[in-house]
Amino acid sequence: MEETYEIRGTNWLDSVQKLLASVFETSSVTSMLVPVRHSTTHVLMPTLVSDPGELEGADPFAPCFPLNSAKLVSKLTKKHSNEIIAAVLRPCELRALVELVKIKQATMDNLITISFDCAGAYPNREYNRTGAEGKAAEGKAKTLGFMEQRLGSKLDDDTDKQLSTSCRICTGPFPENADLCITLLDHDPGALGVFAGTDRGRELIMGKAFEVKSLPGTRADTVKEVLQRKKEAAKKVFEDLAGKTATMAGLGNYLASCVNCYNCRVACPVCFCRECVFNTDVFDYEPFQYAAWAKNKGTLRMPMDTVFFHLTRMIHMGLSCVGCGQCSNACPNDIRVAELFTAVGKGVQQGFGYEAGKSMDDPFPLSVFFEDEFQDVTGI
Amino acid sequence: MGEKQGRALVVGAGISGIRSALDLAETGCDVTLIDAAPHMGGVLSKLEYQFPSDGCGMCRLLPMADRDTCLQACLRKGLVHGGIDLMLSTTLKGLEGEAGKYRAILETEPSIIDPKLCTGCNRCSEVCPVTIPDPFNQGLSTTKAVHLPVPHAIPNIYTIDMDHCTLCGECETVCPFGAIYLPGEDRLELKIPRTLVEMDVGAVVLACGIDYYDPLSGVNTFGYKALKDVVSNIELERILSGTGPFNGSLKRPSDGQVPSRMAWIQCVGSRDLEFPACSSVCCMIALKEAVLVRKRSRQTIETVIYYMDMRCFSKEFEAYRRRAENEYGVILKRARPHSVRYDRNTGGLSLYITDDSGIRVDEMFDMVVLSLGQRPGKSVKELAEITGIGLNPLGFFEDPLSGEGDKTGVFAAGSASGLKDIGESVIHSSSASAMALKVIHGARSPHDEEREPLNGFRDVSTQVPDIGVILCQCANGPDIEPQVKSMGASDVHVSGVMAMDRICTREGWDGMLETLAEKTFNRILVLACTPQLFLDKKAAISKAVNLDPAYIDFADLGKGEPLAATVKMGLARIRYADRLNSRASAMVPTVLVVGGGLGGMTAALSVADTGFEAIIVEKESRLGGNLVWLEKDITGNDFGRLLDNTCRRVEKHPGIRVFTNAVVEDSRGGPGNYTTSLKTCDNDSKIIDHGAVILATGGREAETSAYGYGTSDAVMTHREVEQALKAGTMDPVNLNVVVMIQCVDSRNDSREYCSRICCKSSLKHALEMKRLNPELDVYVLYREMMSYGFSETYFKEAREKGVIFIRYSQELQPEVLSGTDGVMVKVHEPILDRTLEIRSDLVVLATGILPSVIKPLAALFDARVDDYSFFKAADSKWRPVDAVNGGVFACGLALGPRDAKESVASARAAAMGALRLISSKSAGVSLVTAGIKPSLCTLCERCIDSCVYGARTLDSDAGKIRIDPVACQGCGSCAAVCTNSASFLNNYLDQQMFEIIDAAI
Amino acid sequence: MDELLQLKTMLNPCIQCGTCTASCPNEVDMDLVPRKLWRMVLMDRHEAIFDSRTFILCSSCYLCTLRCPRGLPLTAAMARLKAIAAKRDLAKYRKSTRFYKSFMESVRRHGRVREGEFMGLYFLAMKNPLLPLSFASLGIQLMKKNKVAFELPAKPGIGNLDRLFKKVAEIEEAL
Amino acid sequence: MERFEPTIIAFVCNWCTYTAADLAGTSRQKYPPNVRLIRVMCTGMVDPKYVVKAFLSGADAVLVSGCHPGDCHYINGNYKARRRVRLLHGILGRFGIDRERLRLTWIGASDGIEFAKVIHTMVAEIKELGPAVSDMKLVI
Repeated sequence: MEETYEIRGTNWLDSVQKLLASVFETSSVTSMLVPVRHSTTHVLMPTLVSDPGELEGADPFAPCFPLNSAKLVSKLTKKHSNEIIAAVLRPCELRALVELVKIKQATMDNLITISFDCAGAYPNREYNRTGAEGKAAEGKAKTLGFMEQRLGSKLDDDTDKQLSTSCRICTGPFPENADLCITLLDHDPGALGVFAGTDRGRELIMGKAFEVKSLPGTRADTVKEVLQRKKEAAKKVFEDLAGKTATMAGLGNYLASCVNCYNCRVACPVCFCRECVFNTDVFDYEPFQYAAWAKNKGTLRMPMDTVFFHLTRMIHMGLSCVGCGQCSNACPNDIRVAELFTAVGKGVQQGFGYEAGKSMDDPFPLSVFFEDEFQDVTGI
Repeated sequence: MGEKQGRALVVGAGISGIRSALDLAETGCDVTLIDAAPHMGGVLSKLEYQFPSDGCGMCRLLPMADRDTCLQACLRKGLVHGGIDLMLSTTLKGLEGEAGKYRAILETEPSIIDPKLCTGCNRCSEVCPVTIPDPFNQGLSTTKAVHLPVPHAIPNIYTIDMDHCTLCGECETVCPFGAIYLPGEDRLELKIPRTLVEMDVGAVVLACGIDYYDPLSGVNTFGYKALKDVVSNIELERILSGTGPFNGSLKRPSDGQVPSRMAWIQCVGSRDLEFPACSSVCCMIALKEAVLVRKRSRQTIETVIYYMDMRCFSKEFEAYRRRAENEYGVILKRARPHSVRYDRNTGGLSLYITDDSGIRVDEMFDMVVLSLGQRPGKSVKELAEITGIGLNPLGFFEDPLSGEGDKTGVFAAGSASGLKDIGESVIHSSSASAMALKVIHGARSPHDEEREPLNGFRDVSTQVPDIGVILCQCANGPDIEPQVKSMGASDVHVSGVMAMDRICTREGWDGMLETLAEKTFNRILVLACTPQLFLDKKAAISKAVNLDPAYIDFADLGKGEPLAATVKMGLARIRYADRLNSRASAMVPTVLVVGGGLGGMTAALSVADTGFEAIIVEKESRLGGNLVWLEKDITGNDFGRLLDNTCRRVEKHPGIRVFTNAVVEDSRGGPGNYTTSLKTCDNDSKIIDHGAVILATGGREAETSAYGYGTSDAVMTHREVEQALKAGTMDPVNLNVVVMIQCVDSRNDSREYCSRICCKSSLKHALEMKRLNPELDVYVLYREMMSYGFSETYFKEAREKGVIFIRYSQELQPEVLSGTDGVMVKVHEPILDRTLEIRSDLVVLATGILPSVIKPLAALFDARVDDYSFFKAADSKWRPVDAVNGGVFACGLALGPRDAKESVASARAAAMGALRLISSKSAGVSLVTAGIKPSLCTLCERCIDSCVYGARTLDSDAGKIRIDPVACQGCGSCAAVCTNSASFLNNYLDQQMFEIIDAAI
Repeated sequence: MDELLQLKTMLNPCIQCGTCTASCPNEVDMDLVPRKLWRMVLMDRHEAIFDSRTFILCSSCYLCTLRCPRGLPLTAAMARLKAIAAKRDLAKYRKSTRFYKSFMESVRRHGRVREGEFMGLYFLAMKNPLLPLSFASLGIQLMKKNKVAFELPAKPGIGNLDRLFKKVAEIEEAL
Repeated sequence: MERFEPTIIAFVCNWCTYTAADLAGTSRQKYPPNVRLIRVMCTGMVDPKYVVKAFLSGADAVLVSGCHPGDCHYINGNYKARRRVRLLHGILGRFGIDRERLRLTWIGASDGIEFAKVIHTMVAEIKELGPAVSDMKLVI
C-alpha cells in the first residue's frame, strides 16, 4: 500500500490549497491548471495559475464541472514546450487525458497530474442556477457544505438529488494513476491525504514535511461500498436505457429531438478531430440526392443522418469514452446522450478487455490485433 | 544475327516463370511468357495452402512499384501485365544464336476452340456426352471431354480432351459464338492450326518446373491406384481444396466417409535407389497437410507421419514442426512402412512398420497419403537439348555456383534445376532473371527508356464528370437497353448510353472503340456480362479515346444483381474516379549494399552489371566475409578462387564503389529515395543517396561452450577444422577416431531453428578425412540428417565409405568426457538401445549459424528482424528477400542459414528486387493510393501505426503526415482508422462509397 | 574377420530405416531384429552377431531385399552370416549348419538326397544319441506317407557331384 | 403479404472473396440475387461508417468478407477488420442489429462454392429474421 501523507488545514479547500502551493515550492512547476473562482465574475473556471498567491480562489472540489479539462491540457501540451505544468483534474478528466495522450493529442512529458476523490458535480445549468451567482465567499461556503454532506454520507448519491446522472453512475470516482492522488473519504473533516500514483509523484512527495499517517484503515471498505452502490445505480440506468433503445427505431426515438448541432461532440473530451467528418464534404450531399432519398422513402427527416452521426461517434469514441457526462451537459435539447455513450462505451470496452483512461500501457483496441483472437467474430 | 535483343523469353508460367517474367517486365524488358499447358500457374494452380502460413498469398508476387502496370487481381485468375505477352499451349522448339541474340522458335498447339471467341459460357460442356476423369482434380472427380482446364482462370477458355472426344459435334452446334471447330473426316484441317512463331530474344529463362514420381513405376506401389484410399500428396491437396472433388470437405475417395486415422508415408520415390536425392519439400508438405487435416477436423482425425528424417531445415520450419506436434497433435513416427495392405475385415489399410524399439507392429488407418518425390519436368530433357544447358545425373538442369565466365544467355529458374519449395523457387527465379537481365540490359537499358507518360492523356481531372455508358448486349439476352437508357437520362452526369452488340467479339470490340473515339466523354463505364474478359483491354480503350485508364471502368452484369443496382453502383464508382495529382519523386538509381561478403559482392555485381550503381559498405578492412576462411563446399567448388574472382570483378567494376572499414550511421527517406550517412574509418561522414538497400550483413558460426569446448584441444568446431585442413595443420592420417556432433545448441528451446548447412559441413569433412585416411573411424552423432536435395547423395556416399551415423535425441544427448588420452564420447545408440563409448582423438561440433546483429541497422530502414534476429522477410514464400516496405532487401546469412550457392542466389534475387524498384519510373501515382487532407488532420498518427508498408511518416517540422506514394500499396487501412476521413484512399472515397451503398439499395 | 569386413562394406549404406524388419515374416522369432543385426555388423559387434539366431532363421523370402530403399542385398547378407557360422562350426548353430552339411553330403554322393542316409549322417554329426528320438514322430508320419526312401545307399559314385562341389569350395575359398 | 426479399450488402476484398465470387460465376454456382457486391481493396479498409450507412440506407444485412488469416495481400488487413467488426457487433447489437445481420467471413480465392453457400445461408437466415430497420423511416 502506497504511503499516504495527511494534510490538515482549516478546511478542505485550505488543505488542498496548501498542498498545491507546496507543489510550486518543491518542484519546477511553473504554472498549474486548476479550477479558480474568479474574483470579478465569481464564476468557477479552469485557470492556469503561475502565481501561487492566486491559489486562494482555487476550488477543485465544487460540484461544478463546466468542461472537461483534458481538452485544455491537450492545448497546453500537444506541441513541444519546456514549461513544466501541473493540472488538477477530476478522475474522469485524467482518464480522458490518458486517451488523448495515446492519440498524440497531449503528452505527459512535462506534466504533473493531481487528482482527487471526486464527490461528483451538478449539471451545469443546475450549478449555475444554485451557485455561480454567489460571491466568492458564498461559493466557497457552498463547496464546503457540499463536501461535508457528500463525505459525511460516504458519497451516498441518493442524498443529493441535484447530482448529475453521469456522476451517480460513475464507477471511477477515485484517483489511481495521477502523480499525486488526493484522498478525502474517511479523513477527518477538512483534512485530506495525498499519495503518489506514479514514480514521478513519489519523487515529488519524498522529503516533504507532511505529517505521515497511513491511509485511514476504513478507506478500502468505504471505496468498495461506494463503487458497489454506483455500479448498482449504473445497472439500473443502463437497463432502463436498453429497454428504450432495443431497436434502431428506439434509438431514433431517443435521439428524436437532436438538431445535429454537434455540441455533444464539441464537449466530448476524447472527440479529437480537428473537424468532424460530419462537417466535411463527405456529408455534403447534392440536392438531387436529398430529392432521391425523399422520393425513395416517402419522407426524409431533416436534418438527416442524426442516428448516423451518433452511431459513428459511438464507433469512434465508444472505446475511449470515460463517462464524464459533458455531452449531456452540452445538449441544448436535453437528450441524455451521456447515458447512451457511457453504456455503449462500457460494453465495447469490456468486449476488448479495455478500460478507457486506465493505463498508458494498454494500447487502443483498434490499433493492435493478434492473429488468433476473437475467432467467434467470423463465420456464418 | 543482328542486334542485341531487349526481349526475354520465359519458358513455363508457374510460380518461377511468373516471378522471372515480372522481374524482367518490371525492369523494362519485353517478356514473352510461354507455357505448354492451356492455363498458367503450373502446379500451384492445384495447391492452395502453403506452409508455413497454411494459406495462399500468391498475389504478393505482384509489382509494388508502378502497380497499375499489372492487373490488381488474384494471381490464380491470371497475370495481366502490360510488358508480358502470354502464350499458352506453346512450347520452345528451337533456339539458335548466342547470348543476347537468340532466335527462338515457338510452337503453339493447334486449338479446336478459338480462344479469341470462347467466352466461357459453358454450353459446350453442358451438352458434351463424354465424361472423363478431371485432370485438374487428379482424376478424383469427373468432367466433360470439353471442359474448363482450371476453374478460376480468367479468361476462362474451354479445352477439348481429344483423347476422349468422340467428335460427335454437339458442342460445335451449340456454341453461340462459333468458337468450336471440330476436325472431321471431311475437314481434316483444324481451324486454328499448329503455329510456329520465330522470335528474337536476348535471353531465355527456363522455368519448366518438376513432375511427380509415379508410384506405379516403382518396386513398391504402396497400393496406389489399387486401393482407393491410398492417395498422393497432390491428390490430398485437391481433396482439401474448395475447387476439389468434394468441394473442400475432407472425405476418403472410396466411400466418401470422413476418415478417422490418416497416415503419411514419406520418401515415396525419394532417397531410394532410383532417385538417391531428397525431394526437400515433402516433409513440410506432409506436416502442413496433417496440420490442415487437424484444423479442419477440429483435431478429431488422427494424423501420423512416418518419416526417415524430418527435414525441417529452413528457418521457420522447425518451429512449424513443433507447432504441428504440440499444438495440433500431429504424430510423428520415425519408421519406414514396408507396404500398405487392405484389411478385408475392417476395410481399413494396414501398415507394417518397425518402430524404434524394433518391434514390428501393424497399424490400421483408413486413409494413406504418399509423399511423392519429385522428378525432372517432362520437358527438361528436350529443353536441355534445344538450349544446350547441361543436365545433372538426376536429370535436372545444371546449376553452377557462379555464372561468371558463362557465355550463355539461357538460365534455369526454380525447381527445374533442383528441388525447392516456393520461397527458394522464387529466390532462384529472381536470381535467373537477374542474370538474364544482365545479358539483355545493353539492348534495352531499362532506366533510360522513356515510358509513355501518363500526362500524355487529355487532362480531365478538373472537368465535371461526363460519363459515357457502353452497354454490351447479346442477341439472345434480355433487352435491357431502355432501362439503362432511362437510368442514364436521370443521372445528370451521364451524357450518353450506347448499346453495342457483343463487345466480346472482335467486331463488337472494334465497333465500340470506333464509337467511343468519336465522343469526348471524360468517364467511360462499360456494362458487360463478364467484364473479366476485358481486364487486359482497358489500355486499348484508353488509347482509342486518349483517356487515362483511371477514368474507365467496367460493371459486371453477370453477378445476378438487379440491373438498377449494378448500373447505379457502376456510375457512382466511375463518377468519383480520379488520379491523385501528387507525383512520386524520381527513383535514385543507386543501390546500397551493406556487407561485402559473397552475398554483398554478388548483389552489387548484379546491380552494376545492369547499368545501375552499387555501393558496398563493409565494416572490415577487406571484402570476402566468411569466404575468407572457407576452402570449398561439399561439391568441391573452390572458394579461394571464387573469392579472388569476385573481389577482382568488384574492384574493377566501374559501377561499384566500395567503402571498407565503414558502417551505416543513419538513414532517412523511403523506398526509391534514401539518404544514408556512412561513418568511415577516419571518422568521416559520407552521405549517400540511394533508391534501395540490400542488407548482406552475413552471419557466423555460433560460439559454444558445450561438450567441453574450450577445455580440451580435442574438441573443435567445423570452422576450426576447415581452417586446420586448409592450413595443413591437421592431418587426418594422424587420427584414429573422429566424432562429429550435430545440432550443438541448436533446434532446442533457446535456438529453435535448424542451421541447415552443418549436416553438409559434417558430411564434407567426414568425406574429406576419409579420403585422406580411409582407415579413420568417423562417427557422426545426429538428430536428423538435413542432407536435403542433391546433398543426400553425399550422405549415401559417407555411409558407403564407412562413416557411422548414430542418431541421438534431444532428451538423450551425447556426453563428452575429456581424459588424458583423447576424449571419450558416450552416446545412446537407439537401434541397439545401449550406450556406446567411443574413445576419439577429435570431437567436431556443429554449432550452427548466428546472424550478425542487424536489428538497429534494419530499423534505420524501417525493416525488422525475426524471432531469431535474422532479417524478417515480408513473406517467406512470395517475398522471401524483401522487407514489407519494398525498399529493403536482404541476402545470404542475414536472411537465414544457407550455403554459398543459396547465398549467391539470394543475393541476385535481392539485387533483382532492388532493380525492380529503382527501374520503375513512377510516371504516375497508382490509381488506388492513399492521400491526406492536412487541413482536417489532427496528427493522431493512427494512420502511421496502421500502415504496414511504412508509407506514412510524420513530418514534425511541417506538422504534416507525409505519404510515400511508391511505398503505399493502396490497402486503405489508413483511411479506415482515420475518424474524420482526413486520410482517404483515392477511388474509394467515403462519399463515393456512400453513393455506391445508396445505389446498391 | 575379412568376411565380416566385407559384409560391413556391403551394408555400409544402411540407414537403419527398419523396412527389412517390417517386411520380415520371421521377425517375431528373431532375438535380434534384422535392423539391429545390421547395426551390429556396422558397429563390429561380432560376439553379439554370433550370439544371435537371427540369420539362421532367415528363410530367404527376399522381401527385405526387394523393399530396402538402399537396395542392399540383405538376403545375401543373411546367407553370408550363415556361411561364416558354418565355416567356423560354431556350437550355437550346429543343429542347423550340420543339418545343411549332412543334406549336402548326401546330395554330393548321389546327386540327390537320400533321406535315410541324410538323417543318419546328421545324427552321426550331432553325436547325440537321444537326438533321433526327437525326430521319431515326424519320421513315422513321413514314412507312413511314403516320403522316406528306404533303399540302401547305392554305390558311391553314381550321380557323383564331386567335381561340382570341389569347384564351389574353390570359389568359396577365394571369397 | 409480399414475400420478404432481403437486401444484403457484401463488402468483398479484391483479392480473395471477389475471386471466389467470380469463381462461383464461372463454376455456375447459383446464389440468390439478394446480395450486392461492393468490391473493396481489403477488408481492412471497410470503414465502420460504411456498415452503418448500409444499415441506415435499408440493408437487411451486411457481409464483410476477405482473405483467410495469413493470406491478406496487405499482410494483416483482415485482422484489423475482425476487430472493427467486433466493435460494430458490440454497438449495433445494442440497437437490435445483432450479429446475424453483420457477418465477417474468410472466403479464399478457390472457395467459389463456399461463397455461394455463405450467401445462401445468409439470405435464408435473414428471410427468417425479417427486415432490419423497417420501422425507422421517419426517425433517422
